[in-house]
Amino acid sequence: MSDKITHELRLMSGFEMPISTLSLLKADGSLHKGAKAPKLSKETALRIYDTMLFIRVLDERMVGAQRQGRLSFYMTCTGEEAAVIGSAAAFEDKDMIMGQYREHGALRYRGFTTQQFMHQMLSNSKDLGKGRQMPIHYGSNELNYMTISSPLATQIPQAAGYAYAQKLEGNNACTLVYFGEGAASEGDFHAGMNMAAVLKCPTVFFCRNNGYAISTPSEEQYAGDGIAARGVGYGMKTIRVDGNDVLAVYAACVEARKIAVENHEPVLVEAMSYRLGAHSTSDDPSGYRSREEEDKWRAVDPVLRMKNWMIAKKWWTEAEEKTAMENYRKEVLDTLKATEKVPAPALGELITDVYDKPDANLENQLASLREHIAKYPEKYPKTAASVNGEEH
Amino acid sequence: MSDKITHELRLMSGFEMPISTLSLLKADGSLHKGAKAPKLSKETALRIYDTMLFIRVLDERMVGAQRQGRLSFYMTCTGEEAAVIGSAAAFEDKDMIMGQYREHGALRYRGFTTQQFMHQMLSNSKDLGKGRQMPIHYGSNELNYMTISSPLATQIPQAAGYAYAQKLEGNNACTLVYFGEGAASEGDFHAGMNMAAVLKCPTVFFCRNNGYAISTPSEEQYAGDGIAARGVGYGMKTIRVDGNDVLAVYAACVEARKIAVENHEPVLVEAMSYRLGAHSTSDDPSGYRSREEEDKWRAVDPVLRMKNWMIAKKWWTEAEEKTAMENYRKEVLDTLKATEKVPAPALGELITDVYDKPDANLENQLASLREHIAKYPEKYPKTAASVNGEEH
Amino acid sequence: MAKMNLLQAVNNALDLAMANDKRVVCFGEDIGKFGGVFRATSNLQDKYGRARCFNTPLTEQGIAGFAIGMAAQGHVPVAEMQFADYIFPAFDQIVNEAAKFRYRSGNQFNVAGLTIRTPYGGGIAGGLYHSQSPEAYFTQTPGLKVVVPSTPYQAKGLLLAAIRDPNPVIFFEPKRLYRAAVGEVPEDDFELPLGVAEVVKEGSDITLLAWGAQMEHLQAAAGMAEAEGISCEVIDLRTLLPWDVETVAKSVKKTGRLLITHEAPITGGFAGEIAATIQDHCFLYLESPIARVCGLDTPFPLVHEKEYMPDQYKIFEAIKNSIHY
Amino acid sequence: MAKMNLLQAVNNALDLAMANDKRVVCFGEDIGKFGGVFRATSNLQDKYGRARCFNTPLTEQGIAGFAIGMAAQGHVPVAEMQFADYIFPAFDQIVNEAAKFRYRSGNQFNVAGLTIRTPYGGGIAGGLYHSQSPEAYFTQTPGLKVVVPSTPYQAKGLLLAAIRDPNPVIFFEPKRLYRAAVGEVPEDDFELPLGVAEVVKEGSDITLLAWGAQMEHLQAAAGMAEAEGISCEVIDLRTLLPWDVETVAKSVKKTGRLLITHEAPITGGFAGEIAATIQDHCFLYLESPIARVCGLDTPFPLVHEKEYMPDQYKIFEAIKNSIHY
Ligand SMILES: Cc1ncc(C[n+]2csc(CCOP(=O)(O)OP(=O)(O)O)c2C)c(N)n1
Ligand SMILES: Cc1ncc(C[n+]2csc(CCOP(=O)(O)OP(=O)(O)O)c2C)c(N)n1
Ligand SMILES: [Mg+2]
Ligand SMILES: [Mg+2]
Repeated sequence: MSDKITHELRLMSGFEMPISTLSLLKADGSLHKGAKAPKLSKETALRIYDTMLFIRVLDERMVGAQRQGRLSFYMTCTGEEAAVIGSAAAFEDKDMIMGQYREHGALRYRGFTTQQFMHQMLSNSKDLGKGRQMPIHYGSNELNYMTISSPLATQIPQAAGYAYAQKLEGNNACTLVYFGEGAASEGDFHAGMNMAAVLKCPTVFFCRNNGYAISTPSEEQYAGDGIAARGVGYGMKTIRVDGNDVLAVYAACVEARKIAVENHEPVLVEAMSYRLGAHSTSDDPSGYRSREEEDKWRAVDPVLRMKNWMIAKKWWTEAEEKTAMENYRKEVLDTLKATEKVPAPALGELITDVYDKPDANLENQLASLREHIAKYPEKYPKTAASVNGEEH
Repeated sequence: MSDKITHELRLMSGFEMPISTLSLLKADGSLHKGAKAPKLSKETALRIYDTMLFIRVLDERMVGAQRQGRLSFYMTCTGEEAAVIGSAAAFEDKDMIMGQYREHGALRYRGFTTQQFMHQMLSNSKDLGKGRQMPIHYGSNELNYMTISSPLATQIPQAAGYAYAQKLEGNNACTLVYFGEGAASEGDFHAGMNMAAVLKCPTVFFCRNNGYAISTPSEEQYAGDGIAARGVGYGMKTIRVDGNDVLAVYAACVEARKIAVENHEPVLVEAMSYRLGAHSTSDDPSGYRSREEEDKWRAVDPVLRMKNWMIAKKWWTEAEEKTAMENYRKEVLDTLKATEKVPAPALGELITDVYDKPDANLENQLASLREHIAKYPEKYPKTAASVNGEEH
Repeated sequence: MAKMNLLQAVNNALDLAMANDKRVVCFGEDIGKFGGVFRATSNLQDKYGRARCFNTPLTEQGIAGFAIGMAAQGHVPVAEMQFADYIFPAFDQIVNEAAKFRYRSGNQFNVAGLTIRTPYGGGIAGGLYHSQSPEAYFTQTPGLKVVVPSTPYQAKGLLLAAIRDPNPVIFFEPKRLYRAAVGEVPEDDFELPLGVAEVVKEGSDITLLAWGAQMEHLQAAAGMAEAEGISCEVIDLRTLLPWDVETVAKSVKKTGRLLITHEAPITGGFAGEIAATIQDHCFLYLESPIARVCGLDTPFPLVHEKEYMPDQYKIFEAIKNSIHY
Repeated sequence: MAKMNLLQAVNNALDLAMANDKRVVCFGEDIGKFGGVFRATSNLQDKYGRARCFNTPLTEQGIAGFAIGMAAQGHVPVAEMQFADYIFPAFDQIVNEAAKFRYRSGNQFNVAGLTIRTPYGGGIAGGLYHSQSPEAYFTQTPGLKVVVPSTPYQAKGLLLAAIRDPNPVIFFEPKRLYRAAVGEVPEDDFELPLGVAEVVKEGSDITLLAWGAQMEHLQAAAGMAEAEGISCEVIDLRTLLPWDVETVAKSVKKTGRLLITHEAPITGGFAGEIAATIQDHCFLYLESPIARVCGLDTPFPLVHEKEYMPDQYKIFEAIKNSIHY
């Protein structure tokens, strides 16, 4: 608390100065006057942009596959690629990433293969998650990318704890945690932010403010100056960035990571963007927002903006773009097709990983189930074969 | 969100200007230079001050009674009387009050009798709460004072909902909800504040920031600029006051109530004060804070400060003070003594109010219990008599 | 009478409740303009205005707390939890606050008007977090009522009763049946009593008991058993708390056998409570152990959903085991 | 061996765990400098520093989430919930997150190191919110282990085992016994196995089963029964999830009778699960219905605490009823 005393009764009704938004890149790919581009090597820029293109293609093709019934569910990152990939690029591999669900761009940036994506989405025996969760709930221990969990905001206090443990470990790593402006209404958000601030956890909280939580617009989500205003309230260093401006996102995150790791304290980054697609393949946004609004945001497409910058820098050409897109389209579709043939996880996986080892109760339940399936093999086509001898 | 754009990377690390604290009254009872006293009638001032004295006496005597084993538990308001009573006085009887537990001053201000306090604390058959909760968990439908519930912060979103319903009812009433700076770390705080701001609930959120949550000092509770900074983050009109300054508290709350009722929107008031006593009779603060710190705050005692002001205004005299204290001491002790003879609630009350009416299952459980007690009357001295015929 | 699916029956009940009592207010995540992710609240905002049907911020603990506050004031909130899997952040508000509100205050205050609706259950390829059946987490809580309809008819009659019941009610809607279950439902206002089980079919060899979506599997299994000459008495529990011990005990005294099925994991599920109570009430009548056909003791697995579910074949086998014990 | 009360045994276990493994970290409300409201963490901050033993802000959901994150990283958090009555805000983090962490990730990640300690139970004039026994809310949750010690010896041995068990454990401490229970405890490091019940006393007429603070009432009742010539086999369950079906079933097959007691309300309590399982395993051996002597189906009432509690007299009466069935 400050020692500032007043004798005049006045209620505060907002910030003395509203929180400003960092913006470096114009829509045409040139820098704003006075803006300073962050240090970003050609190699990193290409890797970011390449990831953007891959994610665009993946999203487009998977939505199609879902419509064809080849996939039960999908969620796109469309419109938020700069926020997600630009941020991930500012971190080191040893840093843990905890996502909400719309951040597969960060996972790709770290090296998750097209094949790995497909295994997860098709819930097969090669899915690292053993087919237990819905499509898009990726996770990879090797890549320090925590498995996605559907309950919203639970990862936020977890990220504080994870980072605190990293600090104890003393290996100069931090945790990057993503969440939406909707999830930021959950009690877990408050708990996690406040604990991180008080306990000085090297966590970078990255809010993707994309204007909607399913059908709920941000005006029905909060009444204050976005999520950034809360960071300030927690006594946390905070910055708001144009989420469609990859340079602004990257620059802010480089700085945020530095503060987190060097000062052992959390930082909040709020990236202002827009969810260009539906919430998920189960959703139809025409029921709650206008085409015009969408078009307004389509005009400030983050991928296009980066492309313009890359072309201006002569790091990229239209021809390269065309080839890349074609290759990715083919790769995604070929991989999908091939992966459809991979069998489901064995029945035994139903009871593993509940505990470190199945206890007697679970073993008994599995044994009864095997017997039952052997009696009704046609009713359990996914596992009947494995019960009938192919598996021990 | 603002449209303010910047091209220069800068993290916010606190408010551009820290939140100031409203202070009107000096320790000697005179006004600060430039301070404007609120309109406060002699009658109201006397009622506030009288309530303060009663609460001082009640707290002192009940702590004593607890030490003598006449009471199982107690919590004092000592040091926070101006915050609690000064705020309650700014509201109307039709406004709902939802307390945390340390606000019996507000209940007294509304007219809860000494006898009613005793019935509750002795868990007897005349306790409005039927003896079910620990001492100090008061509640009165008649006085629009919601029964206290031990789980912290649960009342905060409830207060948002209660006030929303008042708004729908259209009767120009609002809800005043109290909580500590510790409770403000709970997820329910975040949920309630944000919902009230978005849904425009006429709720006045009153934070008693008394420096401690049991043994935890506020530096280990939050890292930001207190609780007020959060209100601003929720887009809520917010004011911080010197909680030991009854005029500042009263003035801020008059204004807060006006805004809540007229604009249908929530207001946050943060009152900076200090818990002069132990957390409760189960606590011993010497294990976690210094005598010097306590003394520093004892020097700015809110009751004394109001007394000085009252005497300066010629609304009060030392002689009146002496009589009032003596009367209250006698009243409290006499009432305690007399109330110790009131019997416990009848056994049947064990199963009422679980539902609107006991169901068959509960009736059966009670019947078995009666039979059992009749077999072992000496083991259940509180209820054996009522089972043996005195009750149906 | 009109043909409705279960979702329409819910929507119709909400519509009638709001029309007949202006204190009834609906809210939850996405339930306003959009009408909810399942569309249970379609058109209600248009009809009754934003003040009485609105989106909330995304916070289940807030929604529950807010609803409790409204109910304490005398309004009749019908709050939606988008999925039963997401009811847990509201757990404290529900079990520590709503359930104990009347008791702790000595009836000075109550949350009579409170109803929390939430879609539950598996069979929709939802995996761990869009499939749970958490009813047993609530049946340990005196002060709550827990209701689960199994048909559109029940959905309407029980939901109207729940909204008007002077106690807090958790109303679990079987989402697998939202569109799949279609049936005749009276167009007028009507209520089905809470706390009363329904004997769906009389029989003499074994009593079969379930609730909600599981009734479908149970009835299919009963059909298989009847084809083999086993006479099944089928009971739909409808209300889990407080539950209708009398109807179940009476049936078991007649048939001498009981099978209970639910989707939730067997250990700690509500079938345990029923079995414990019935073995006590009907000890001398039981001819075989009370059978429980339930989910496995694992989280709900996406890919092995079929294997996990207590389906008609598992129930049928358990019926035969019980008969031939 | 040393004489310790239950609180000292807990403190001693934490001390040893922290001394032997620097990844062990203790935190919770008021547990730092102050050593916790019951003083279970006394001196640990002095000994191991603020980084490894610290106060948290007042948020149970945050504490649980933070602990899960630390455990996911490979640390060994031992988080305290100040009272079991206040564990509910953490319910989502515990049942949706901790319990499912390993499963949902296909064992990519786990929270092996996680332990949550919390004092539970009545008998201390705590009323509704300082008396609850919420163990059954957790026993419906595959992935968790639930442990309840009844003596200082068990408290130390089981807590050390819980901290080191590679699964998340909820450790309920019987607060009524914190100072009241005193016994001999080895000073060295030792563990008691999780998942294994303890046959405290052999007998032939009836099996009596409980856990935690309720063991005291149970043993007193057994004493009363023995005095009337009833031979009691007394079992302390110790771990509720996963529980030791084999030991209990074996005993019931021998005695033909079972009585279970817990403080929590009877409906939905864990005795129901045990009764349901045992009537299945021991159907042909049972000579009377499995008896449950439990709390009433009400919130925990302050003034009628004595009447509410399943005490030795109620248990003794139920033993006689079972024997003379
Ligand atoms: C605890 C919880 N409540 C509700 C849901 C259902 N749900 C899934 S996504 C979503 C909206 C999230 O919005 P936001 O956080 O803004 O992320 P975005 O989808 O915009 O990326 C909701 C309500 C959930 N998954 N978890
Ligand atoms: C949910 C919950 N967690 C923990 C507690 C135990 N507890 C009771 S009072 C208290 C401290 C509250 O501090 P604060 O909110 O600052 O209020 P103060 O006592 O200072 O008035 C704690 C931790 C509780 N009652 N409820
Ligand atoms: Mg969003
Ligand atoms: Mg405080």
